[in-house]
Amino acid sequence: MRRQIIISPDLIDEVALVRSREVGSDMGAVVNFLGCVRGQETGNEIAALEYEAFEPMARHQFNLLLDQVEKRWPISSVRLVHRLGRVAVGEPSLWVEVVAPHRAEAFAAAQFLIDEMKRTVPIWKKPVASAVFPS
Amino acid sequence: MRRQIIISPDLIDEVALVRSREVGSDMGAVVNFLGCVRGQETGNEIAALEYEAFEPMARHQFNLLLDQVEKRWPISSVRLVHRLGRVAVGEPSLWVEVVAPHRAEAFAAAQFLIDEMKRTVPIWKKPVASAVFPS
Amino acid sequence: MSVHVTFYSFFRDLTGVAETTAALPPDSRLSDLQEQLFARYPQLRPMQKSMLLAVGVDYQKPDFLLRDQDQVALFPPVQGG
Amino acid sequence: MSVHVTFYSFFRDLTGVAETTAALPPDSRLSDLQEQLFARYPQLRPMQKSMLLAVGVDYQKPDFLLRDQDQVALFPPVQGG
Repeated sequence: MRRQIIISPDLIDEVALVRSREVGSDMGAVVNFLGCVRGQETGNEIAALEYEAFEPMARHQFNLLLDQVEKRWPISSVRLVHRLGRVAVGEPSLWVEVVAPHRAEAFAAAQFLIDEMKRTVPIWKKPVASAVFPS
Repeated sequence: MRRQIIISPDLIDEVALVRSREVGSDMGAVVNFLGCVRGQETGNEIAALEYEAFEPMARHQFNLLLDQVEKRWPISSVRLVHRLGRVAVGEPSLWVEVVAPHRAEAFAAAQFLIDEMKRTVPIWKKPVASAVFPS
Repeated sequence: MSVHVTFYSFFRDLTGVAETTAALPPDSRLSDLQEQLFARYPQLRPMQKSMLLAVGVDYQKPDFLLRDQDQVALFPPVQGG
Repeated sequence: MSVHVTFYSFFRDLTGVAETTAALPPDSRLSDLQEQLFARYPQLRPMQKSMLLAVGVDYQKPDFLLRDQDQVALFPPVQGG
């Protein structure tokens, strides 16, 4: 299984990610998820989220999840990008791509990864209030 | 809910589709599905699939499914592209995008749409054998 | 009355035509049209079980009451995606 | 023995430090380290229930047996995505 895990303050370059996708001729399904920062966090207007990671552990925990994905489904590729630092409202903080022979396993693996990530991968976010972040 | 349904022989231009995406500041999740033509169809090597549609009915049936999506989930946008004519192995024949406040509803709606489409939207495919389709 | 019939996918190969018309007595149903088409194209009959029927752009059942000039489509199970 | 401790997310705000060290008797467990840190930073104690503990890059339970020079991390529930 191809794996790519990027944890970085850089903007997520979706176009570059789409262009670097590899889909073998026996792969029929690509599921892509994009998580974007919403303008409200627990009821309050925000301007951005500030993401922090314990990076080596985050990378290791992502890899443990990918080990599980590899055991459970015939996935050919998983690519993951998580942003760090300030991510403005409307910008993506998370990008996940799963390539599989059929759509059922691609959807299942993508959802598993995101659900488990939110339980085990040491990344945290802090709201940045609108007033202190001029647009 | 924003709707876009494209049924066309043109190549699916993912980059243009990504660039024309609209995600409101209250939307946190984008699920994208890409269905690609596999090199084997019921055990035989193929070079391509030839897609045919009863177009006005296909468009109408897609819209009936989108009516259901709109009733069941708080989706802000669904965009669908289905190719017609000859689609070579490895090329995408279907592109679906769902934008929603949260990931659970985006995943549910995307899967519902694809499952139901395969039951009700009048599109058919015919394998094109490798020998008759020089690469 | 007369209805217009279109065949899709391999139904077109089975019948050898993409379109045809059928003359029917008043108050005919889709099932009456099917019987007439099976008589004309016997190779269609084995497909009856999985055959899908549409009038205009909506699916209809065999008991659907046809009207003059209806646009009927007959096709096998769909396979999009 | 001595272990190195890192705080993440708002645990850093609660303690006022990102890192510290702790001297512990041999055969100490993560729970012994927690008690020592709660004594030093009482504002951490109410977080005990949801606190996550890691040694190196793996999660560990409070009964985990520490070794000299272990790298310990304490943090609140994760919130990626």
